[in-house]
Amino acid sequence: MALATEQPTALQLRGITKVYGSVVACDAVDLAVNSGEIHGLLGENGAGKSTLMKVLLGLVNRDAGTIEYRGRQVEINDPQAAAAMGLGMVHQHFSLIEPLRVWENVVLGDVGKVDRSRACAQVEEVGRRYGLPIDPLQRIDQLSAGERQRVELIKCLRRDPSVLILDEPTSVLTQAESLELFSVLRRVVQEENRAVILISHKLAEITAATDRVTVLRKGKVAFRTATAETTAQELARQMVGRDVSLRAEAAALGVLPVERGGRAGTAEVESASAAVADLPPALRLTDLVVEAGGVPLIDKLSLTVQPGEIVGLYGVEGNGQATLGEVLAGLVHPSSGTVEVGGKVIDLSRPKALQRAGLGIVPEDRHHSGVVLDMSVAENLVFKTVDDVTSGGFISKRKMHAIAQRLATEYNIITSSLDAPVRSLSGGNQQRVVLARELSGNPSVLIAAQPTHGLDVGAIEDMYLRLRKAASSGVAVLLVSTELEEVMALCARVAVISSGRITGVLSIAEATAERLGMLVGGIAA
Amino acid sequence: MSAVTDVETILSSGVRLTVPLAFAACGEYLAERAGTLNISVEAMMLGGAFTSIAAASATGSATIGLLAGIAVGFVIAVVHANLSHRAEINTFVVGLALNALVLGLTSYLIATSSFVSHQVSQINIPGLRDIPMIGPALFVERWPVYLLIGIIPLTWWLIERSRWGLELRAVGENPQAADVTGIHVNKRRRQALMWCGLLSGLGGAYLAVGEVGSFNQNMTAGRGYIVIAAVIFGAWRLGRSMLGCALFGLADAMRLALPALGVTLNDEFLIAVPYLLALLAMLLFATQHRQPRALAQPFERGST
Amino acid sequence: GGNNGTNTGGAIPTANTTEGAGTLPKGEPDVNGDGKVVIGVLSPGDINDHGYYESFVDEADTFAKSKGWTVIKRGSVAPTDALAAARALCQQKVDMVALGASELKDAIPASEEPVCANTAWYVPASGNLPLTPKIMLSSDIASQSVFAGGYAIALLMKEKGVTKAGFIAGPSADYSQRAAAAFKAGIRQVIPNADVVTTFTGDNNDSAKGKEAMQAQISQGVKAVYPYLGGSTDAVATLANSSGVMTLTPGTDRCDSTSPKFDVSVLFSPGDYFAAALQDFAAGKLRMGVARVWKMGVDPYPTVKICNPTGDQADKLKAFIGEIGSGKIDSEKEADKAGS
Amino acid sequence: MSATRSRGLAQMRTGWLIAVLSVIAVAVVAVLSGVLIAATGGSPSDSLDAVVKGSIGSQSSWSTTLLNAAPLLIVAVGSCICARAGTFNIGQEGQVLIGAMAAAAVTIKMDLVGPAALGVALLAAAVAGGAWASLSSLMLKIGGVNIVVSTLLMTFVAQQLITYAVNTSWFLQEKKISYATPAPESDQIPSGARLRSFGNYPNLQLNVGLFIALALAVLAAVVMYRTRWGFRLKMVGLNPFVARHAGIRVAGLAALALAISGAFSGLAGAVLVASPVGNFRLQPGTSHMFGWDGLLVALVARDRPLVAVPFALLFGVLRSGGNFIAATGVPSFIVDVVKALLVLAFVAPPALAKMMQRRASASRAAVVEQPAPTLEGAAA
Ligand SMILES: Nc1ncnc2c1ncn2[C@@H]1O[C@H](COP(=O)(O)OP(=O)(O)OP(=O)(O)O)[C@@H](O)[C@H]1O
Ligand SMILES: Nc1ncnc2c1ncn2[C@@H]1O[C@H](COP(=O)(O)OP(=O)(O)OP(=O)(O)O)[C@@H](O)[C@H]1O
Ligand SMILES: [Mg+2]
Ligand SMILES: [Mg+2]
Repeated sequence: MALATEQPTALQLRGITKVYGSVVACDAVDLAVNSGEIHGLLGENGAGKSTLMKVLLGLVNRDAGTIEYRGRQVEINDPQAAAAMGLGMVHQHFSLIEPLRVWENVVLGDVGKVDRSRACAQVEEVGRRYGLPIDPLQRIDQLSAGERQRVELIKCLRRDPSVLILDEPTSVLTQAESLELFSVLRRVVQEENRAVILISHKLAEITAATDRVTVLRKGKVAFRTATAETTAQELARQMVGRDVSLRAEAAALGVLPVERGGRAGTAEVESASAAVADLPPALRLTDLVVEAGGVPLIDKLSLTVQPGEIVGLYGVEGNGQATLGEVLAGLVHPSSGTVEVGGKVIDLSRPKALQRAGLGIVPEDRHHSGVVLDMSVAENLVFKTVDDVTSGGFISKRKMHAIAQRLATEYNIITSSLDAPVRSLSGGNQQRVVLARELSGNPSVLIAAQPTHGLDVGAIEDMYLRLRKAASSGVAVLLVSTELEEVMALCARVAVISSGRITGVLSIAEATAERLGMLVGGIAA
Repeated sequence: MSAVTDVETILSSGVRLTVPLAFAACGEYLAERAGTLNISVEAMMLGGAFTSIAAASATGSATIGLLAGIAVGFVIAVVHANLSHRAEINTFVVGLALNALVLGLTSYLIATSSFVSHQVSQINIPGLRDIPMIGPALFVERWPVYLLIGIIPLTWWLIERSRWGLELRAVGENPQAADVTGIHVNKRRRQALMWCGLLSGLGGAYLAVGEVGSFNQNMTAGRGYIVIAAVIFGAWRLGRSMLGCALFGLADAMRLALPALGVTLNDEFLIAVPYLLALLAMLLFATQHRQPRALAQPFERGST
Repeated sequence: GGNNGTNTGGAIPTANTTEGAGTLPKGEPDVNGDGKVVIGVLSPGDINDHGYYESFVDEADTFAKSKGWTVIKRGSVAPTDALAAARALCQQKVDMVALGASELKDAIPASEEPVCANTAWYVPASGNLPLTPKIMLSSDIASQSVFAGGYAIALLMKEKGVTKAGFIAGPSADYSQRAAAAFKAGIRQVIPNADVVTTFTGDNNDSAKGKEAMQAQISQGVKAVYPYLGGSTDAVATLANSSGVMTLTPGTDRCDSTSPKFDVSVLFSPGDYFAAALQDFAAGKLRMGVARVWKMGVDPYPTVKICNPTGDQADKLKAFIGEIGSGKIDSEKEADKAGS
Repeated sequence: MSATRSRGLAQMRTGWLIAVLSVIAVAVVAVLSGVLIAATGGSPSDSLDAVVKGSIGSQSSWSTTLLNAAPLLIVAVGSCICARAGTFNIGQEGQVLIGAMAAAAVTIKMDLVGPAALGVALLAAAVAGGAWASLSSLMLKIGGVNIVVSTLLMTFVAQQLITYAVNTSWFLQEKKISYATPAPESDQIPSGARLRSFGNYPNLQLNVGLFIALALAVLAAVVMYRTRWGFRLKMVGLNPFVARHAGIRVAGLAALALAISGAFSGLAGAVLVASPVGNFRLQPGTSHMFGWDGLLVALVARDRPLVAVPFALLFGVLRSGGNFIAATGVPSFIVDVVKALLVLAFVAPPALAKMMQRRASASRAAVVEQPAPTLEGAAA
């Protein structure tokens, strides 16, 4: 894009290097960001994107390299220095303090006197300017995810940053909210001549919203270009360092237009599901109701999954998926309704009843509920089947290692040692640990909640392969996902959830983006 | 005796028993809002009490004693803060060790040296002191008592209105978020703890050089723990915490005055009352408490 | 802490002499025959309390110095530690183990152990303590001194025309309740309608609470107080002084003290009893397996002293003490009456 | 100069660095204590001599040391188990008292004789201590009361309960002999209900309590490191959410761990009243810091039951050595000072090592960056 190159360089990073122990997170990274452009930063998990930004914000001490801001070399030792210089960042996690009010969060990190009325006025003013309305006196814990994102943006924009950094800002947003965000960003660069760094995994977003892209791979800059001069496929290839061939995976990355997604389901999957259609369902949920404080989180939810079938549960985050996940993990008891596995009604009041009946779960938040970061790879691989390595109450280290070794080989888990803590593995390998463990119990039903969330292309590809393989071996897979393309690529049928209800179940052949969109919006189609 | 005098007696005694608790509770409140459940407040008070008498004895000035007591509370806090919010050693380990250390050290020093009694002077506020019931309680006191008039609003202002206090609350609620916002989490926690040290030192010093005029072994006799109970009783609100101190102080005053009025109650039960009340308050008003979410959770960069 | 030691009441003994009975440790005073005389003293309370416990230790110190002996002293020994502490003394080759109070009675079994084979044992108070062959028990009848103390202060109260007195103790336990009853009984010997207020602070060393108890009594019109306390005695007495309330000392003669001042000294000083035992010990006459009971009006201690007597006060007190000594007045019975 | 040296240190292997720092820290404690003793007119060398003589200098000293170490170890092992489940119990002092009270009540009030009495007493103490600790779990469940807070506050409640018990004649106060005034303590427990000792003071006296403590330490280590239950405990401690997903009843297991810790403390209380170190009776001071110190032992041992053994011994050494130090004219409070300083000296080095290594990597970066401008300047 011609415009971008004419603009002055706002920020220039040269030779930034950061080493964590033996991991070179950033290896002599050069990055130039111009005013008036949205600069996409792309890379697999662990490519070093977040580390680079943390160095830039003074949250991490770099080992080498220089930072130039408007042509002048600068030292940034803490986020306040960064802020004072005009760098603002919207973090994906942990950046709002819930019991505090909007205005208090917004002024946090400033210096000087605290002036409430001025802060409130500013919040309203910034909100008006960018179309981000919010009540400054609300407490954060009363806000929705989208509103919180608004507060984050206001907090940054209020400080009039010349460089605005957003780390995966859309992962909690609805499609409409994402579009709204991008239009704000566009205004910010075009009308106010700021620079924006947008970190994302979604190729579609990067291609649609950015002016230039830098791709990081294993801590090094692999590729940089003007967005207009590249394609999503090319970016994906640069990111992983090889061709991404499977159509399904390309679809998941947002490379394929949604309209064509309806026919993206592979013949393999369709035939598999056809073969098992007349068997009794492996999982049947009937009229499940979960309430919290009188508000139904799940409302008369019914759903079946046949053996060997992958059923997608599609919907915008926060419509009851998490609650359903908790019900199926045995953590929450429905106030009415039944869960049947293999034709038998499960007594949910008995602990581990679901697990015994043959239900495996890949939970949504890996670190939170998938792995124990400080336990070893071997321990994480066996903890669900720990009974198999136990005799007389004692755990056999030998048996544990044998099982773990088999799984690690089978699932291609890359680790320095089976005794290394899971913390030391990359995200994709951690997810493989979870999947291996869940499938090692030979479940008849597998619930996979956002199984590719935060994974890079290579890992996603691998995950899809394994889910398919599981299905073809007769496991009933319920794929909970917020990514339309993912659902379309993998599933034979899609159930749409909205406000805790199933608003419709479509076979993949009938599913079009329009129909699904209406169902997601809660309108039966 | 008239009922008025009885009330006056109990009230003024209650005030005197409350004041050392209130000073320290302001400090403990600050520390807890920043996320530190500080159990070394007992050490800070006892250290402050001992030093105030030692320094007053050496210099002949009770006021210097008071200042020295504050300083020692501060020093203990600096040690605690650096060990637990810089070197990241479990705060309870540090707290327990400091409590044992200060009790041992003051007992040791009092056994190897001798000190002269000293007491700060009393201020009577003419006119006001003649108000029946509350007059003698509130307007005939040793001068440091009147510091509370400044310290309680100051504590409130620091927490609720100052930037420092806003950051302190942020650090106590969500240290990870505070960190990325550019707040030096452990620095703020250290600072809050240091305030706690200053105020607890003052509480202890007031007890020795203000209230009693001398020091004896283990003089604070567990007041630090009562202070913790008061802050919990107060559900992490300053006003209610102060109310807790007053309640515990008054309960003690009643316990000590009632026999003189011809009533006897079970001593053991009455001594246990503050702890029971704190626990009961947590149980009964479970939904209302505003416990800082990161209370007693250490912060380490990059741990999440 | 607390001075429940010698005040634990006492079984009224049949004899008050040590002559003839018991056994005499070999080689006394160098019982262990190592050529040195070492006295080991254990005190349950603070040995710097300017009072009860300090007097015990000081007495031993002074006497030992005059004889060229060594004293090992240890204060604030927890009752739980008593046995270990006594054994430690024996291992350190002391010739005599002296306990500061009967709170440490659990140390006594050590006297039968081989490690303590060559030591003499001095144990004050006979309260709930059985006499064993290897120890010398020294006791008084706790109620006598407090009873006479009450009598003495009542003489002063009568002179001033006041009728209300106070008694402040630490923990509310049987021994302190008993003392309160005896004190009341003593006062009522002079002023039959006297009012005696008793407060327990819960802690002998919590000076602030002691003072508040005193303050409450003062505002209730108390004009004489017995601070039956440990570490907080002085704080209470100082406040009493400043309000013109008369005070008694707990255990030692502090009539010479100016800050705080005392009006009556109640002397049941463990140091005085101990000094007498040390005298015997030095002379090689201290026998084990006997109880020495110090009786008011018979022995020099316990006794009560009015610091500045006027008129016939001193004579009246002397006569009263005499009557206690002769058994004409029984402090125990009077205390029983007052207590119920 | 010193910066270079500290950087040099920081480059050592972590294990060595911790070892070196520990040695330095203990040396600092020794110097500090020595200075304190000397400054107050005592003799540091005599004091050290006395501590050694009183703790390990003879068979009898060893007896006292081991008698003290046993309850400390029991409390510590319980604390380790609890901490493993991620629950921080700080109310051991109170739980020890409650256990001691239960043991005293059972043996004194019930007409049991012989081993039965002892068995029932130990059991009762464990149950009582566990139940007392479980009140905190209950408060957590009902009112979300922080475990640290509730266990701490319950300690003071327990102290008053014990005081009440030993001051109340129908409860546990000692029986009155003729005219005497009973003291605020219980009678001694019957000799049949006491823990046996092998050997007699002043020869080496080994009380059964010690064997119980050692057996529990080994048992706890085996259970924690080798069994499925221990595995689950560790999971609950490290990530309760994953544990819940894996079907473990997290709250139940954590509560059980706390109850076990309370039961161990209670048992330690029973060992106190049933062994010579506690005078065979209940007194308000029976716990005598055994709870607090036992917790410190666990903390210094970083929650590993077998590592707690030497540290319990060390604390026992300080306790028994303290009895001898008075002979040198130095108040025995010095031992409390040393004990507290030693705790800090043992917990600080790992943290300091981590800090130093962090600093060193930061300053390495600074060193790397430093020359850059100079070079540019030279070029320009
Ligand atoms: N605090 C840390 N300690 C050790 N290693 C770290 C730390 N933070 C990051 N790393 C490692 O540095 C590398 C780069 O991580 P970084 O978080 O920058 O990746 P990223 O590109 O942001 O990945 P993602 O897409 O998952 O956010 C990874 O291998 C990671 O494991
Ligand atoms: N102990 C304190 N009590 C009250 N206010 C304080 C205290 N410490 C700092 N403040 C106030 O907080 C604000 C920032 O404090 P300070 O200068 O310590 O932080 P800083 O050095 O800028 O922080 P950092 O460098 O860690 O980000 C100032 O307004 C200061 O007055
Ligand atoms: Mg990242
Ligand atoms: Mg000799």
